[in-house]
Amino acid sequence: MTLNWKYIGRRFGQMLLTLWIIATILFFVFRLMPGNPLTAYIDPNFTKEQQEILLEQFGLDKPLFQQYLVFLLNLLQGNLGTSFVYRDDVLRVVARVLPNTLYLMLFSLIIAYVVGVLGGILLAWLRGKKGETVGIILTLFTRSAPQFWVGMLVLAIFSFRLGWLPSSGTGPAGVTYASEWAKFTSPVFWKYMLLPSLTLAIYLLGLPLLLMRTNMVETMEESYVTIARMRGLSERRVMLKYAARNAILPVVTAMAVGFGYAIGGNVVIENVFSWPGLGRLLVDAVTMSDYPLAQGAFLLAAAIMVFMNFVADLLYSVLDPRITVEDMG
Amino acid sequence: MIEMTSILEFFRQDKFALVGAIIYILFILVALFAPAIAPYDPQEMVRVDGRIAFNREPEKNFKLGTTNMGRDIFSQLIYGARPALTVGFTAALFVMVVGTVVGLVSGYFGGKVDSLLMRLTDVVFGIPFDPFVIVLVSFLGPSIWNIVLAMALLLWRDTARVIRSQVLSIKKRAFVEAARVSGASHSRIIFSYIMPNILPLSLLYGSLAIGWAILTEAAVSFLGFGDPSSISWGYMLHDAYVSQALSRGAFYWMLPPGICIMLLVMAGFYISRGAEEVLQPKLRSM
Amino acid sequence: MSLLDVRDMRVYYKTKKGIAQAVDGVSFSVEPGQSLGLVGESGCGKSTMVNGIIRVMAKNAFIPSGEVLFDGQDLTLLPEKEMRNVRWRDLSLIPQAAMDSLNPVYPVEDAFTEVLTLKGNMTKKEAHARTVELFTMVGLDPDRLGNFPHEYSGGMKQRAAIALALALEPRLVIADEPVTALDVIVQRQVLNELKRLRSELNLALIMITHDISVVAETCDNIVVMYAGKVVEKGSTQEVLENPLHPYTMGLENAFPDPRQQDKELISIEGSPPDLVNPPSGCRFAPRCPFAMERCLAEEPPYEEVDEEHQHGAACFRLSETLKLQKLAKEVETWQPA
Amino acid sequence: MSWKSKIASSLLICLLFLTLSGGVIASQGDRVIRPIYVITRPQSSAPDEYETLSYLTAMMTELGIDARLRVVPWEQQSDLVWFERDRWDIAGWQMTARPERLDPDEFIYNLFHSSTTVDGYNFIGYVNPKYDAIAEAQRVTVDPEERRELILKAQEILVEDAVYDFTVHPMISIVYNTDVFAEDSVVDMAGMGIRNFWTYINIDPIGDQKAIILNSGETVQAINPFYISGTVDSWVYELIYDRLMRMSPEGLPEPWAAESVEWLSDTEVQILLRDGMKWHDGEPVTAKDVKFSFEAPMTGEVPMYKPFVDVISRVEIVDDLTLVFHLKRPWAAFEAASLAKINLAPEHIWGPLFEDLKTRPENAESIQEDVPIGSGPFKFADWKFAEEVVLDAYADHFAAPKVDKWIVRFVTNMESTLGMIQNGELNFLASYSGDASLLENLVSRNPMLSMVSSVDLGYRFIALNHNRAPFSDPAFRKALVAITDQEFVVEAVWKGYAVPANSVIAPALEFWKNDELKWPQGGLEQARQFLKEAGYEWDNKGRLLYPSGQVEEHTPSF
Amino acid sequence: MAASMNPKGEDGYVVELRKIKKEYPVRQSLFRKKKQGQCLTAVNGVDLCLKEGDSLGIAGESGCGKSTMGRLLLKLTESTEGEYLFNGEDVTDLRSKEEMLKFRRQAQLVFQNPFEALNPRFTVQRSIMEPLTIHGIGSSTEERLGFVKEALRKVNLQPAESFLEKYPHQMSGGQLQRVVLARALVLKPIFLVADEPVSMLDVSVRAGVLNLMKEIAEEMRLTTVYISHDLSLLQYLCDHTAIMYLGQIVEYGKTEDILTKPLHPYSKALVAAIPTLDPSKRPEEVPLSNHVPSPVDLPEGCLLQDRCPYVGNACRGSEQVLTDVGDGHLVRCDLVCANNGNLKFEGGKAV
Repeated sequence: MTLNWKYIGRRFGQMLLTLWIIATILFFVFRLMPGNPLTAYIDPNFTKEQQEILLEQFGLDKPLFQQYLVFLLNLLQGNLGTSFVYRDDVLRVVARVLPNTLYLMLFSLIIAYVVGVLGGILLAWLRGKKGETVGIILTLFTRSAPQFWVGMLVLAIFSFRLGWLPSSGTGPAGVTYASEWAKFTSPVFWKYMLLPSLTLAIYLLGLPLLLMRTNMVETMEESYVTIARMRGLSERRVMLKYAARNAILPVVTAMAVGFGYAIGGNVVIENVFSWPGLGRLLVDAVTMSDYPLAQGAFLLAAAIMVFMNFVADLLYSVLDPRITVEDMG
Repeated sequence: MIEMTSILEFFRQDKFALVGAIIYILFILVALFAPAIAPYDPQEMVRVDGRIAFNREPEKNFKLGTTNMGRDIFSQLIYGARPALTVGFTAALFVMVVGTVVGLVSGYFGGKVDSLLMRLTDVVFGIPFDPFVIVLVSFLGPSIWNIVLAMALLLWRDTARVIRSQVLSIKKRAFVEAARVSGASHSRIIFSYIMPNILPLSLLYGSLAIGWAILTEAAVSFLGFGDPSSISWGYMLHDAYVSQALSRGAFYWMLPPGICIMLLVMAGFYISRGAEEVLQPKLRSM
Repeated sequence: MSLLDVRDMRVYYKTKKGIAQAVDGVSFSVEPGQSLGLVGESGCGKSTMVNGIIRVMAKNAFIPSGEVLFDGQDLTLLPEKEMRNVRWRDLSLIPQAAMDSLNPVYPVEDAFTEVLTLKGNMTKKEAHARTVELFTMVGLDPDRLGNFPHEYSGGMKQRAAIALALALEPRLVIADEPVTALDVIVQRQVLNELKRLRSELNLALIMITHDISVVAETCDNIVVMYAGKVVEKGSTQEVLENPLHPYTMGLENAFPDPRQQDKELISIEGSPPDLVNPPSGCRFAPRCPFAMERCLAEEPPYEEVDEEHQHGAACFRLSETLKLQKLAKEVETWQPA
Repeated sequence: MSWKSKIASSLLICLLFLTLSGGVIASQGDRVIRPIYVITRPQSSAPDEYETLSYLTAMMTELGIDARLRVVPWEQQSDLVWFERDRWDIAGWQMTARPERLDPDEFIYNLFHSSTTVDGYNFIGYVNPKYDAIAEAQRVTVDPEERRELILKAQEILVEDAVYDFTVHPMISIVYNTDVFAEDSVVDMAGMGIRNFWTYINIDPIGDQKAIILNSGETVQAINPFYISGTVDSWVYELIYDRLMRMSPEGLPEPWAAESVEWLSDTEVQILLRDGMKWHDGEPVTAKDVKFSFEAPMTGEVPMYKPFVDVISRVEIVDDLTLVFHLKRPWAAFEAASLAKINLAPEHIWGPLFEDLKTRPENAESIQEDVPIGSGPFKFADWKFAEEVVLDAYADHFAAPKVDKWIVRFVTNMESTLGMIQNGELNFLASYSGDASLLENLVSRNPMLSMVSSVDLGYRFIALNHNRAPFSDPAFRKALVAITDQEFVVEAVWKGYAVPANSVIAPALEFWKNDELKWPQGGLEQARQFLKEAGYEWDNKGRLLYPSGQVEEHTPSF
Repeated sequence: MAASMNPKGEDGYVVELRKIKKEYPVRQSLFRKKKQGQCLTAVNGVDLCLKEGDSLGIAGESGCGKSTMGRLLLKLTESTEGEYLFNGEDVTDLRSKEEMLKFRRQAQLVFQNPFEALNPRFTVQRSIMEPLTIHGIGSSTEERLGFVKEALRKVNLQPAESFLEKYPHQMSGGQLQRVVLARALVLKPIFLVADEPVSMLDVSVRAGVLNLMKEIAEEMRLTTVYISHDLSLLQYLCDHTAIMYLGQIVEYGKTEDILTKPLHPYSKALVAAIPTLDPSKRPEEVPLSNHVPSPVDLPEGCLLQDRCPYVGNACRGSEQVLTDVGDGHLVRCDLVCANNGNLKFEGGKAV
C-alpha cells in the first residue's frame, strides 16, 4: 500500500483549476461592477492628469483583457494587487486579519463539533424517547435563529446587562500582544473570543448534531453493531467504538467543508462583535468599492474553501478504509 | 407523481412534518390576507392626534408598538410574511430545479457530461456563499430578487451532489434496468422512473433551501445590503438594529421578526426531518 | 441435562399493525457436543429466536413468555449485566451477515483483540498469539490479520467470523445462515471446516438455515419451523427420509438435487401467513394439500412418534403419514384446487 | 475552460442590463413630467437620508409627480452624481464638518462657482454669473468685514435661486465619562462638537484611568501626513502632526506651531516658528522641515494636498525659525485652508522617501511608515489593524495633553457602543450615528455620563440637478423646497436633534451666517402656488405638466 | 487456434457472440496496492451461438463474469471488443433508436430480484403495459389491456383482473417474479435472459416459477439463457450449460454431461460442492485452493493455475484453448484434452 500520488496530483490539479475559474469569474465580476472604482478616492479637485496617474497606478488604464493577464500573472506570484483604501499590498492587509478569523472559526468549530457529536450520540441513544424530541426541537431552534439576532441578544445579556464578557475586538484598549503566539495563548484574548465564538458555535452546532444523530441511528442498524452487542460488549463500547466511530465519518467531512463555509459565512458575526477578521474586511471592502481588496479577500476565502473541500475528500478516505476515489465524486 | 394520499399519510404519520406544514399554511394565509389583517400600511408613519407615534410600546392600537419612525410593527410583521415567503419559495424553487436538473443529468448520463457538471459544481462549492451574495447585491443593487438570484446561482450545489448520488443508485436499480430492457427512452426513464424517486429528496432540499433563503435575506439585510422597498422580517430586524431597538429595550420590535424567521425556517426543517424518515424506510420500521 | 433447553419460547414484535407473533411457543434442546439444524423459510422466526436466546433484539421485540435454560440457568431472567458475561464466553454466534459483521473501520484483528482481552481477560500479547492460532485453525493466513474487513473475500470473512466465534471456546455456537451468501465451492469448504472444528472442539452447534441440504450435511438433529412454530423435529436422517409433516414433505419436493436428475420440482403454492393475525388452526393449513376442517379450526399439538430419534411433528394426520408421503410425491397433490 | 467564466460573466452583464433598463420607459416629447428617480443611500448607511427622501418622494407624488425612490449603494450614488452629471435628477447628499470648512470659502466658492461644474463640487450644475462674481471677490478680499458682506450676499442669492433643498444641520451629540474626566475639561468647538483636537489635549483625567478611549465606526486606513484618507484617519494625524496654524475653538485660524503669523502684504506671509519644538524621534523642527512640508505637495506626488498649496509661488527661509510664504495672488482662506491644513512632516524622514518615489509609479499616498513620526501632542504607539490605534502623549510638546494615551477603537456595531460607554470599555463616545434621544436617556440613567450636543457645521440637503428640466427652473426647485417640511424632518427623522438649515453656513459661524434669509416653506399649498405662477399645470389625472410650450426632453434616468 | 462454438460458420443463429470482451476501468483509491492493472476484465473473449429454442445455462462463482454476460447479451452494457450478431444482424454497435427499439422488443430479461425489478410506484397493469406503450403495440388502451391480461394468464396469475391494480409491495415474491415474467413476455420476444431468476425466492415457491419459465420457453420456442450460480437449478432448465471462470468459458456441453461427468478441474470442483440431501451420494471432492487471482491482475496461461491441484508447468506458460473433446463437449484445459478427459486426484496428488 502506498499513497496514490497520481490521484492526489489529479485532485490537486482540479483544485487549482477550480481556483483559477473562481479567480477569473471574480476578476470580471469586479471589473464589471457599475461605478468607477476610483470614485471614492479621486478627489474631485484633481485634474484630469492626476486622475490618469491614479488610474495608471492601479493599472486601470489598460484594456480589460490585458488587465486580466496581468492579474493572473501577479496571482501566480502571490501578488493580489494593491488595496485602494489601504494603499497597501492586499495580501499583507488580508494577512493581518486572517489569524483572527481562523482562531474564531477553529474555536467555534471545535466547540460546535465536539458538542454536536456528543449531542448527536445522545439523541440517537434517546431515540424514541421524549428527550429526543425536545433535543431536536432545541437544536432546530439554534439552527433557525438568525445569527446576528442571536449575537445581539447575547451581547445585550452577557456583555451589557451582566457585564461578564467584553463586547468587541480581540483585546482590551491599548493592550498589545507581543506576538501572534502570545495572543493565542493569552487568557485575555480567549475572554474576548468567547462570546463571538459561542454565538457562531450555537449556529454551527445544529449540522453536526443532526448529522451525527441520523448517522448514528443508521449505523446502529448495521449488523456489526448488533453483532458487537451479541459479543457481550458493554453498551458504551458498542455506542462509541462501533456506532459512533462509523457514524462520525460524514461528520468529519462536514467539518472540513464547514470550515470552508464558515470562513466566508462569519461576516455577520464579525460585524456584530467588531471582530477584526476576514469577513468584516470583505464587507468593508465591498462597501468602500475597494475591489482589489474585496477580490483578494474573496479569493482567499474561496481558496480556503476549495482547499478544505480537498482536505475533506482526503480525510474521508483516510478515515474510511473502504472508500475509493470514485465514491468521492 | 406523488399520490395525494401518500402525502396526507406522511403528514399524518410524522408529527414534526405536520407541525411544519401547519406553520407554512399559517404564514401563507397571513401573507395572502395581509391587507385584511394588518391595521396599517406598513410604510405609513402613523399619526396620533396629528403627531407621529414614534417608539410606542405595545398598546391597543399598536399591538406590537411602533418603530422609531412611527410605523406599526404588527402591520410590518404581517406584511413581512410576503417577502419572506417569496424569497423562500422562489429561491427554494430555483435551488430545487437547478440542483435536481444538474444532479439528474450528471448522474444519469455520466461520462463527460458528468465530469463537466461535477467540476462546475466543484467551482461553485469553492465560492463562499455570504460574501458572494454581498458582492452580487452590491453589484446589482439591493433587491430581494438579487438575493434569490445569488441563491439560485450557488445553492443548487448541495442538491445537485445529493441528487446525483441518488440517481446513480436508482439508475442501478433493477426496475430502471427493466425499463431500459423494455426499450424506454431516456426521457421516459428519467421522468417516469427516476424523477418520482428523487422528487421527495429534492423537495427535502427545497424545504431546507427555504430556510436558507430566509436566513440569508435576513443576514444580508442586517449587513445593510437589503431591499428597503420590501419590508421583510430581515429588513425589520435590520431596521430595529439600525434604530437601536435593543438599546431602547424595544424587545417588542427586536423579537417578533426573529421569532417569525425562526418559526418559518424551523417549519422547513420539520418537514424535511419528516421526509428524511420517510426516505429512509429502514428507520421508519423502528 | 441439556446444554440448552428452550421451552415454549415466544418472541413478539410490536408493529404498527399490531403484535406480530414471530416466534410462538417453540421448544427444543441441544445436548453438549450435539449439532442441531433449525430449518425454515424466510420469516419463519428462526433468526428472531436466536436473537431472543442471546437477548439482543430489535427495540420493538419482546419475550412475552418462555424459558431459555442454558446449563440450567434461565437466560430470559438474567440481568443484562450477567447476560453480557454469558454472551460469547458460553454462547457465541456466527452471524447471518458475516460479510458485515466486522467493524469496517478497524483491522480484522481488532475484533479478536477486543473479545480476547475484554471478555477473555488476556493480555494483548496473549490475545495476538491466540488470534494467530485461531486464524491458522480456520485456514486463514495470519499475515492478513492487519487487513480491513473489506479487503477480505466473502469466504475469508466467514472464516474469520467462525474463528471469532470460537475465540473463547464457548460451549455453544449458533451459526445463523453461515454459508448462504457464499459461492458453492467456498460454501463447501466452510461447511467442512465447521464440521471438522466441531468434532475437534466438541462444540454444541445450532445451525440456522433455509437450506435443508446444509443441515443434511452438518447436523445430527433438525427442527423445522413454519410461521413461528415448530412443525417437526427429530434426527436429521429420520426427518429427511421419513418426513411426518406435510410442510417438510413439500420442502423436500421443492429442493433441487443434481444427483436425482429425474426428480420433479414441486412448489408449495401460496405464501406464509400474516403473523399479526395468524390463522386460528394450523398455520400451514391454508397451503396444505392435506388440510382438513379441523386443521383450520384447531391448532395441532406437537407429538413425538419415534422416541429413539426423538422424531415428532405437529399435525393432526400423523397416523396417515405413509399415505401422505406417497401422495406428496405427486405433482397433482400440490396443484391449487 | 474559460468559456465557463465567459458565460458566467456575460450572464451577469445581461442581468445587470435587465436591472438597469427595467425602469426606463420613454416619455419624451410631451408635457407630462417624466418619472423622477429619487436616489438615496440604503437605510443602513444613512437612515436619515433614506427617511427624508422617502418622505419627499411621498410629497412629490401628492404634487402630481411620478416620483420613485431608488436605493443605491454609496459608490453608485456618488459615481452617478459625480461622473454622470446629466443623468440623475434628485439625490440625497451631505456636507460634513471639517476644521478647514470653518472658513466659508470652500462652501461658497467650490460648491457653486460655475468653474467647478465640470468635475468639481458644483455637481448640480448651478450657473449664475452674478453669483460667480461674488464668490470670486470674497476669495481675494482679505478684509474680514468686507468679505463678510460678500458672504452674506452670496447666501441670499443661493436662497433666491433655491440651489439646494436644505434639510438640517444635525446636532453632534457626544457622551463622555465624568468619573474619568473632569467635566469642564472638554472643549466645544464651533460646529464641530466636543470631539475635536482641543478636547483631546485639554481633557483632564481625574480617576485612575489616564487614557481616553473613544470609538469609531470606520477603521483607520492609513496614517500618512500626505494622504487624505478616511475621516478617522484625520483624527489620528491631526494629533500626530502639527500644523503652522489650527482652527481655534471659535472657528478662526490661530497660530499653533507658528509663534506668529504676520501678513507682510496681501501675498506675503511671514511665519515665526516656535522655538524648541522636536520631532517624536528627538530631531528639532526647523524652517527647512516646514518648507519641505509645503513644497512636497507641489511635486505631484501628493495629489490630495496640491489644491491647498497651489496658491503658493515660493517658500523663503529667512532663518532656522523664520519663513516667508509668497503667494501668486491674494487668498482670503489661505490661513484656514493652507496654513492650518498642511501637516508638518520631518524632512529627514520624508526627504529620502520622496527621492525614492521619483523612480516609482506610486505616489506618497502608498507609503506607510511603521512608526509615523510627527511633532504633534501625541505620538504613535500602536496600530492594531481593524481594531484600534493607540497614541501616547508627547510630554515634550508645547501643548502636552493631560491624558497618557489616546485610543480609538473601531466598533462596527453601533448598538454596542452604547453598552461599551456604560460598562467602561469606552470612556468617550466620539462617533454615534444613531438616535440621540437614546444618548440622552443613557446619560440620565448613568450619573457618571455626561452629554454635550452642538449644532454641526455640516448639513444635509437634497441635491437637485440643475442640468435637467424641470430642476433647471428655480420655481420648480422652490416648490420642492416648500414641500420639504423641515420641522417634520427634525421631528421625525432626527427626533429633535437637528436644526433646520437654510444656508451652507452653519449657525455656529455667527460671523458669516446670514440671519435674514427667507427660506421658502408652506407645504403643498405654497408649492402649487409657486408652480402655477411659473405656468405649470395639472392634467385631468392630476399629473403635473410643464408650462405650455415646454415638453419633456429627458428620459427618466437611473 | 481457439475453438469457436460455431466452428462451421453456420447461419441461422438467434444469438451469436464472437470473441466478446468486456473490461471495466479500475477504481482508484487514495491508497493503492503496489501491483495493479489498469482494468478489470469481466468477460474475456467469449464465443457463443444459440439457435431458436436453445436454452443455455451459464454457471460460475460470483465475479466470474456471468452477470456481465447477461448484460452484454441484452446490450445493457457495451462490449469492449468483439461482435454480437442477433438474428443474423450485427447489433454490436446500434446507433439508431429504431434499431435499438427493434432489438429491445425481441430480447427480454427476467431479473434476479423481483422485489426490485418493478417500479414501486406502478401498478401491475402499468408495469406490464409500459413496454406495449413504448413500442406502440396495440391501438388502444383496451387492446393493450387485453394483452396485459393475456400475459398475466400465461404466468398463472389468475384471475388476471384481481392483480391489475396491485402495487408491488402488496404481492409475494413468487407473484412478483411472475409479473416480471409477464412483462418480459408481453412483447412476444424471441430471446430471453434470466439472471438468477429464483435466488431471491423462498425455496418452497421456486419450483413453481422455474417450471413456469420452462413451460413458457418451450411453448413460445424462446431462445433462453439462464444465469445461475446453482448448477442444480440449471439442470431443470437448460439443455446446455457453460461454466465460466474469470471471464472465460472453461467448459461447455450438455447440462447432463456437465453434471454427471465434468471434465475441467474447476467444473469438477463446482459440481462436487453442490449440497445435497443425501451426503452419501456426494462425488469426490476436488480440493481447489483459495488463491483466486484478482481480475485486475490475471496470471498468464491457465487462469486456474494457482488453485488447480493438477497444475503442471505447461499450464502456467500457454493460454488454454477451448477444445472439443467429442460430442460437442468443450473444455478449456490442455491436461484434460491430453488425458482424454481422465483426471484423477488421489491423496494430494494428481494422477
